[in-house]
Amino acid sequence: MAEEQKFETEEKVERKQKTGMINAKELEEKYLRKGMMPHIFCTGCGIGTVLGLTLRAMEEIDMDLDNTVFLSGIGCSSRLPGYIDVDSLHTTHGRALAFATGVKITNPDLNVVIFTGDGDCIGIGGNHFIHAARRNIDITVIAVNNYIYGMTGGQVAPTTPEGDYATTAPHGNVEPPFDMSEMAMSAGATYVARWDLTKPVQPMKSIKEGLENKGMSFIELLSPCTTAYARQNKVGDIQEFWEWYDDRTMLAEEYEFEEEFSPMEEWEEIKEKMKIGVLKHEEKKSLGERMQEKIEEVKI
Amino acid sequence: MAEEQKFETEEKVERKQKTGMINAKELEEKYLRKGMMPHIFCTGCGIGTVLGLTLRAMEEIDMDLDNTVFLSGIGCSSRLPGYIDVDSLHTTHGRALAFATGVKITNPDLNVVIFTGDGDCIGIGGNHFIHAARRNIDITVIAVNNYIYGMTGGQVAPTTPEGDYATTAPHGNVEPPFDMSEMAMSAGATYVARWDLTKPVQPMKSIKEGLENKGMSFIELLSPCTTAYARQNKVGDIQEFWEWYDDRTMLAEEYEFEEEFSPMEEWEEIKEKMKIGVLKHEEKKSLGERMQEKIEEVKI
Amino acid sequence: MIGEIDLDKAKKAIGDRSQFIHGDTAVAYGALLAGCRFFGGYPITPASEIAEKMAELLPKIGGKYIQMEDELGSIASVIGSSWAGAKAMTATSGPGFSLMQENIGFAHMSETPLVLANVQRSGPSTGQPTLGAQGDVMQVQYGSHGDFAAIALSPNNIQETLDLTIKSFNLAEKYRTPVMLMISADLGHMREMVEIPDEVETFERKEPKVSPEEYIPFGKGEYGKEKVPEFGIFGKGFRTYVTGLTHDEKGFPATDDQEDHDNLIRRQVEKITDDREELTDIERRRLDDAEKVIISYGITSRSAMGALKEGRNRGEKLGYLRLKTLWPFPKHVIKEISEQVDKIIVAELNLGQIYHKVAEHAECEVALADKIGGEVHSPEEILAEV
Amino acid sequence: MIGEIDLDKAKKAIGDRSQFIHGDTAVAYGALLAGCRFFGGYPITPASEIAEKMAELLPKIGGKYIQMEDELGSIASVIGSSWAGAKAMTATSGPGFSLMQENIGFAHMSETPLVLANVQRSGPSTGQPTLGAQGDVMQVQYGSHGDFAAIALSPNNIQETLDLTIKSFNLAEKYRTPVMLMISADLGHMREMVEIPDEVETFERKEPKVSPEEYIPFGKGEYGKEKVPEFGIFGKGFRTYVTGLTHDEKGFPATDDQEDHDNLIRRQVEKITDDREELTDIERRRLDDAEKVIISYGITSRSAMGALKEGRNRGEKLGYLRLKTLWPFPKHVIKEISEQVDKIIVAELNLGQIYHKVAEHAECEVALADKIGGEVHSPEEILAEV
Amino acid sequence: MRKDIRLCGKGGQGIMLSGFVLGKAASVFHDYNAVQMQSYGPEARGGAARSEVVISDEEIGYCGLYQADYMMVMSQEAYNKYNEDLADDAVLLLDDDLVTEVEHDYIGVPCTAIAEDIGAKIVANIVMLGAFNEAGDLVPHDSLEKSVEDSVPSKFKDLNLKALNRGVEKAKEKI
Amino acid sequence: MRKDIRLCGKGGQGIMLSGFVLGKAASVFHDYNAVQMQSYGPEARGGAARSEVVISDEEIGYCGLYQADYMMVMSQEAYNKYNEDLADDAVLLLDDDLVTEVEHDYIGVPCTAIAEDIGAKIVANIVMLGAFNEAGDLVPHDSLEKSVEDSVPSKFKDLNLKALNRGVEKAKEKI
Amino acid sequence: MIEVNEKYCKGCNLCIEFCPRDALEPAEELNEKGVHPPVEVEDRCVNCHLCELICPDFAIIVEEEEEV
Amino acid sequence: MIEVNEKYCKGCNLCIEFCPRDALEPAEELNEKGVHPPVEVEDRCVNCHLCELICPDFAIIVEEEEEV
Ligand SMILES: Cc1ncc(C[n+]2csc(CCOP(=O)(O)OP(=O)(O)O)c2C)c(N)n1
Ligand SMILES: Cc1ncc(C[n+]2csc(CCOP(=O)(O)OP(=O)(O)O)c2C)c(N)n1
Ligand code: SF4
Ligand code: SF4
Ligand code: SF4
Ligand code: SF4
Ligand code: SF4
Ligand code: SF4
Ligand SMILES: [Mg+2]
Ligand SMILES: [Mg+2]
Repeated sequence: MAEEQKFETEEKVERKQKTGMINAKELEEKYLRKGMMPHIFCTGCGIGTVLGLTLRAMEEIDMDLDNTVFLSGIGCSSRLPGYIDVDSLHTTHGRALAFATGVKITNPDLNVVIFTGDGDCIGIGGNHFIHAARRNIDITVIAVNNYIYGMTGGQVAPTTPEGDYATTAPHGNVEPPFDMSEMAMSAGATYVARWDLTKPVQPMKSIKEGLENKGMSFIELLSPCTTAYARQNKVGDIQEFWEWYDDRTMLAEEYEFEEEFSPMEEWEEIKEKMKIGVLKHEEKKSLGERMQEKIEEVKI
Repeated sequence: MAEEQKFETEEKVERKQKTGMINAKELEEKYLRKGMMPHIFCTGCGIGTVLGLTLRAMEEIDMDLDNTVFLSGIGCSSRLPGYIDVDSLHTTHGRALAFATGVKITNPDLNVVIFTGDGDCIGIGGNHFIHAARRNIDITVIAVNNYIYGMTGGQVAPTTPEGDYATTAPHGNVEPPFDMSEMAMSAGATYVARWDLTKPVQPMKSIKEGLENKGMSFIELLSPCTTAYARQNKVGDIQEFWEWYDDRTMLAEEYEFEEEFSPMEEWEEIKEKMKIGVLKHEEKKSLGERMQEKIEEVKI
Repeated sequence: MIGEIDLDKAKKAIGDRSQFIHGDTAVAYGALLAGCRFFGGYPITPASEIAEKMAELLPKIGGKYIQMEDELGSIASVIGSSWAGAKAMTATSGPGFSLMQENIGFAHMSETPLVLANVQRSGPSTGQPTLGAQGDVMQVQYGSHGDFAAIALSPNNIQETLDLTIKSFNLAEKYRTPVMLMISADLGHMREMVEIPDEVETFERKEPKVSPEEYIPFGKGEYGKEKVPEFGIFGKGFRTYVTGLTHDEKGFPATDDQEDHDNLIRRQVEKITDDREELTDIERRRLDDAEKVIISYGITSRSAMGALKEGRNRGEKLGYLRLKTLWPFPKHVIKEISEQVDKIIVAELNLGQIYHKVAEHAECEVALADKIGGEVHSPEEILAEV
Repeated sequence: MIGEIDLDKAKKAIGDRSQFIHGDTAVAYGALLAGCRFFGGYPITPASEIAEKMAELLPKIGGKYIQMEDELGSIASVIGSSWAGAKAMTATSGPGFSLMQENIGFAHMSETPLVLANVQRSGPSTGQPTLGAQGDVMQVQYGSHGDFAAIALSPNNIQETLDLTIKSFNLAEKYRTPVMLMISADLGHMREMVEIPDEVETFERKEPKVSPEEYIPFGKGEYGKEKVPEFGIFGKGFRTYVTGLTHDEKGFPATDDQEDHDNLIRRQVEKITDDREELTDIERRRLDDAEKVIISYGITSRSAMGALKEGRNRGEKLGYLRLKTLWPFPKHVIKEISEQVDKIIVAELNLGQIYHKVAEHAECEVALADKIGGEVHSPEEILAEV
Repeated sequence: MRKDIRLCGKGGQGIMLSGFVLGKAASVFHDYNAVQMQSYGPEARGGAARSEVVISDEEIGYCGLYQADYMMVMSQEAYNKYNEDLADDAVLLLDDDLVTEVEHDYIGVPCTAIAEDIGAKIVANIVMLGAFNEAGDLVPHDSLEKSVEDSVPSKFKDLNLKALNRGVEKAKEKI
Repeated sequence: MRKDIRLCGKGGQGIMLSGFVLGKAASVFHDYNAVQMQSYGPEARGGAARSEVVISDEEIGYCGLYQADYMMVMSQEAYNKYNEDLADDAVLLLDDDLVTEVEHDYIGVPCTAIAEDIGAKIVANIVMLGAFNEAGDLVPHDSLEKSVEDSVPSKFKDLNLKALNRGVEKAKEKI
Repeated sequence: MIEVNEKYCKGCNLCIEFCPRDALEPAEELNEKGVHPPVEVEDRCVNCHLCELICPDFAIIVEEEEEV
Repeated sequence: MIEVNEKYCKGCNLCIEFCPRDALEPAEELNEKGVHPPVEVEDRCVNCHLCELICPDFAIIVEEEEEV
């Protein structure tokens, strides 16, 4: 994916062909519920961008809206299903994946997509998250990682970097953070990708690949919380957020290169960065397939 | 650890010196509550062995019993703290690690040890488990993995191998299992070891190392459930259990060797085995240390 | 998903027409016959056998069984399944029931039909896992935060356990609401003969007959009961937004609006309490000339039957009244009976729960024959309070 | 862990003697003054500010704050902390309170002192997160499975919020039990001036004075209250076995024994209900000549004060009775007052909860002024039911 | 007519199965009503096991035992634990090889020995049940037979029927 | 004496702070009782913000507003949303640069302009508060001054006091 | 050609910062939300669509006509 | 010398199976639990303690005296 970092002319054209097919207004008309815009997200919040990218990915694979269910838990990011004009289940905090399991198993024909936040997904929802991944249930999870509890006003999240500030970490966070994508991979998800939004095309592509993957797909999107996180951590404007991502992330390929070749001291610093890119893509039977096989075997 | 697989004479002597120091009767007198033996575990159940090994490890490091708290959730294995004559908290199903967090943070001088089962630890308790590991809180978790829900009569566990039988998987389990030690490592535990009980000295040593580690130690012990698991999976006697472990486990070092050198087809089979051994041992500040530093920084 | 052929399949999976089975199995059979095709559970004594039976039989008839990672997840999966179109259920006992409370509230708020069988054990906390109790009957109505109206049924024999399980599914669909089937471990593990019914009357979910644009998922019902909206299951183009937030009739968040909230919650409560009389299922014995009446439910009513017989033998003018419907609480019946008798004795396996409801509505003296610790009342223990 | 010096530290951390603060802050201040040195929480509107204040101040005085992974974990950490020797608390709102129910039952069963502040929001389910309600007051007593006796307090202004927080800690220690402080979002986010008290009367945990062998952790108390056993905190050699299973006096499982269970649970309930009168805290106004009385609690009582004034102005012989103690329910007071007046009007921010308790014990007519949807009653709305 | 019946012994002896077979015989294969209750604690592994059956031609209200009118016992521990509320004139059957200290009148049936004799210790419970039913006149014999047939795997049918009938014979000898 | 006061504007204008300062002035720095309530929904981000203060020399019972006797408004949207229960003779102050469509009698204070004039738009709320207090005679001026001093970071003290007094002056001009 | 929906724009400036061609700049006037939405700088846009992709508020549309 | 606590032994035979020297065998008689606890086969034990370590029931003790 590294080649997509630069804006070469050919790519621009390609991108145009891909993304230009439907513009923001058409997107809104086709995919969003009437009368819900402008949305509730703060100025510059990445959640709106995540919504746009998701809809474009859906457009690319021509997803059947009448056969699609979006779910979420509670949080800013979890408000997203309310905007999309499909069946949607805005559940309780942390439990969306368990609800989704019931939806998908019951009707395997439904496309099931979950929006979740870092706290929702791996804070309170950690257990459902790892079990859904273990089962490799055929759903797509789009996790908006803003490193904070946004909706409730900026409390520390299990993803908040050590030393960062939050309303419940007013003297600086003393806990080491989770790497959500890493957890998804260990637990058994078959498609895992992480991107920050400074590269909008790649996440869109990953969402598309995730939707297409027959199994649990996990797409972690690092997204600026311009209110709760930024205010407390002196990230003044969007430029500073970009620097933030630059400082703390590295393309997976580069990372692995550095791991092998960089000198020890340099590596110690690099080590702490988060890998971005498509981190895992594997073929494996989904829970639904395994269940269906069993039913065929025992049915009367 | 591979060298300890054979019973060489010198080792026997060493072992005798280590383990012969206190015999089963003395163990009982020194460590167990009065009048609780014989314990409730079924004939041949490994949980009793786990108890013996734990007490011997405690003896080796001369643990202060008045300053030690054992905790557990619910399950056969979770009944263990009831036998040991120390302060103990037999909590609710899956929550022991969260209770332990409160105990340890409040009084960092206490040694805190948790007994848990596979279901208790990573079934219902998965979220507390990964978060305790992330925080690297200075506690020792001894997880008795018998691949089944023993206490409730043999329902499928998140560790039950695919295809195995359980009362709630009467047609064979369709879900892929968790590797608990793998999850502990990903989540951040600093000492992780897995053993089956056919090798009693190594787990004892790992428990000791776990108790000594200043951070989250996770020791997974594969333990035969001679009732609920064996009955349903046609494991007739203890010999068959040994074969079972032989089939499904491999020493970590061997595994890694095979990974590198065995031909593809062979590897595909080996791959599915569980690595046993000390899987991780790392130095990292514990939650308690980080909290204390912060307190020193801000206290008035 | 359910039809005549399907019922045949269920009967085939169940097997013999007359069986000597325990309450847990009867719940599973009842569920299959009612059309339940999804079970999401987590093992717990003494309810595990329901899950085990469902795990065995559901796949045989194409239904889905899943053991979730915990009870929070199992009730969640059931709600998800219900919206995806299945009649769905879970079963648990005290500790699991407590864990489910948040999502039970969500089921009320989202008006999701489902059945939850609570095979009660002796609490509080882990308590006495294998022993019976009736200690969760108030929790049904007050276990989750905020206001809602519960429906709960309580059978006292195994045939009735099967029958009331079917009824639970029917009420869940009719009222678009979670229904609780409350039995105690004693009944869950007690065996009696049941006859598997040949014909089963089921209530099928009312789906909207209007266009998605006109469909009101959380307001007035059009084709069924007025306060019960139709249920637009997922995948049929209704594009319903289901949320646990306060919402307007269309389902959209209205978290700042006093009126929307009031309308929503009152309708949800009233759709059930308006039908209190219709929902009330009561067994009466020897009330004609009774001066005192024993009120009981579930397994305890079997002891009350003993007490009735014994008391009458001794010349006491005793009557017997059994609540098959615990919630909505049949207050009108209590009021009425309390005007006829001098004294009511409430017998239950707890320290007094339904007793408080009876005391609230009775006009006569009310005594309590309570018992805890895992044993059912002997008839004598009830008579002691008469 | 607590003493004079420590109180000084707490006061220093708190700062100014007179402050214009909201209810959440008052809870945090009260806790620090009462000696609370552990807070295990999980954020939730409108209770998060309690956690935030504790996260800020606790480390400054050597206390411990931790944000757990969820509410199941936060109440668990608090119970663990209490056994490890700290006065400990958590704070939450409806959804979190529902999630905590299983472990609250464990706290009752293990007789663990702790304080839980529930800043109630408009439910059920996610409801209206930022708006106030009093919809969880029955859940306090019936939210967990099985039988237990709750203590719950409800202040109606900010100074009292601080004071009753201190009292909550004292009662928790005195009765070895969880104590619930029930406020609504309105009070949690409302500001008034409070005076930080100079001296604070605290109740210190009764530790056993006998040898570990003689110590009875779950039976008769020796030095304090008879039904409240001493508390042998961890690390002091008592080697207590604490379990949620039914246990004998020594703490050992007795899961098959009817008598042990009966003894245990009845003692646990009676240690609180025996002291009902002592625990009852009531505010009375203008009852001398009252013909009708408004009963209310918490924020609603502020509206009731308005109604009282207005009603009296209009010549109604109105009285006012406010429950600061919700549980154990002050039934004796209700009975007594109901014999003096013709009518009781219960005003609360729900569809009728404490109303049912009042109706159970009152001998006169009882009316309900209910309200839901996030706004407090206007005095007029209460007067409408008079 | 109401018969309050207790079957007890130790875990693993098939006490639950006996109760189940008896209850089924009465209700499914005859026109009595029957209730079977069983008790087990988390601690009951390998300890005393108990199953109680109430049979009646009327509706069965109270489903505990008023007192045990009929009791069959297969271990000493069970006898000691459960003889408390035995009726004075109760029909008490026990394996007198296993239960040796007894304070009540009883009919001894060496069911374990008989079972071993017919080749399978495991059917001792069925031997006992046959004798018990005969001695207590609990349900018609052929209902019991049908219930046994219906309750055991088909390949063990004959063995169990044999066991049942050996029990019946033994009882006839004794009474 | 009881004064029911509403302050409103849009999120970010410092409406909450104004309410806080006023309530504190009344209760901490003067001997009145004061209650401040604020409302915000999850949807309130950037929308209309409202803070209500009740001041009284007696005990304050009902802590909602009977009607708004005093109201200060800093945005048109807030005016539209919250003018409903305005008392007929209410003291209404508003920034007449921002609120242009008004149906009630009011006192216009161009607080934003004044704030910009003294160099910081952000203190517009304090300008307004000064004027409001003066016009409404809510609390003694020096209590308000103390409260402002106590509530803002010390380096902004002078700026805020200046703002407050400019507001007072403006009000004096107008009334 | 860049079309901006002023009603939606919250003024985050992401589009402006993101444009690889500096083809956008803040408008002089405030919109009704009180922010400065972007306006196009003539003859710089190459229709790469990045601004449209990144805009969190569905407020920007890149129209292709001119390219044809 | 091997000492067996017959009251505790549940007859799992782990000790017997585990002994690297085949120094244990099931007793002829049943204990009160109805199982055959292990008995020592003379002159084979090398005091490796494995049986003691593995016994789940604290029922076996290896006494060292004889070695001295
Ligand atoms: C059971 C429960 N606990 C707590 C809350 C309060 N709550 C709502 S959203 C949230 C955190 C959201 O954080 P995250 O998932 O990271 O989403 P974000 O708002 O950052 O997008 C919390 C704690 C709740 N609604 N329910
Ligand atoms: C909330 C709750 N749910 C379910 C149970 C029932 N339960 C008790 S133990 C157990 C499983 C135990 O399995 P595991 O942790 O593997 O322990 P084992 O018995 O196998 O040692 C379950 C489901 C419970 N006690 N509490
Ligand atoms: S609070 Fe943060 S995450 Fe939530 S909408 Fe605002 S910027 Fe986005
Ligand atoms: S059921 Fe299994 S795990 Fe439990 S004691 Fe018996 S053998 Fe051990
Ligand atoms: S990115 Fe969108 S919302 Fe942000 S300034 Fe540009 S047009 Fe406005
Ligand atoms: S389309 Fe590309 S070049 Fe044109 S304004 Fe947008 S970002 Fe700039
Ligand atoms: S000590 Fe070693 S050699 Fe001796 S009996 Fe035990 S296992 Fe065998
Ligand atoms: S290992 Fe222990 S319990 Fe098992 S047979 Fe040997 S002595 Fe007995
Ligand atoms: Mg977040
Ligand atoms: Mg297990």
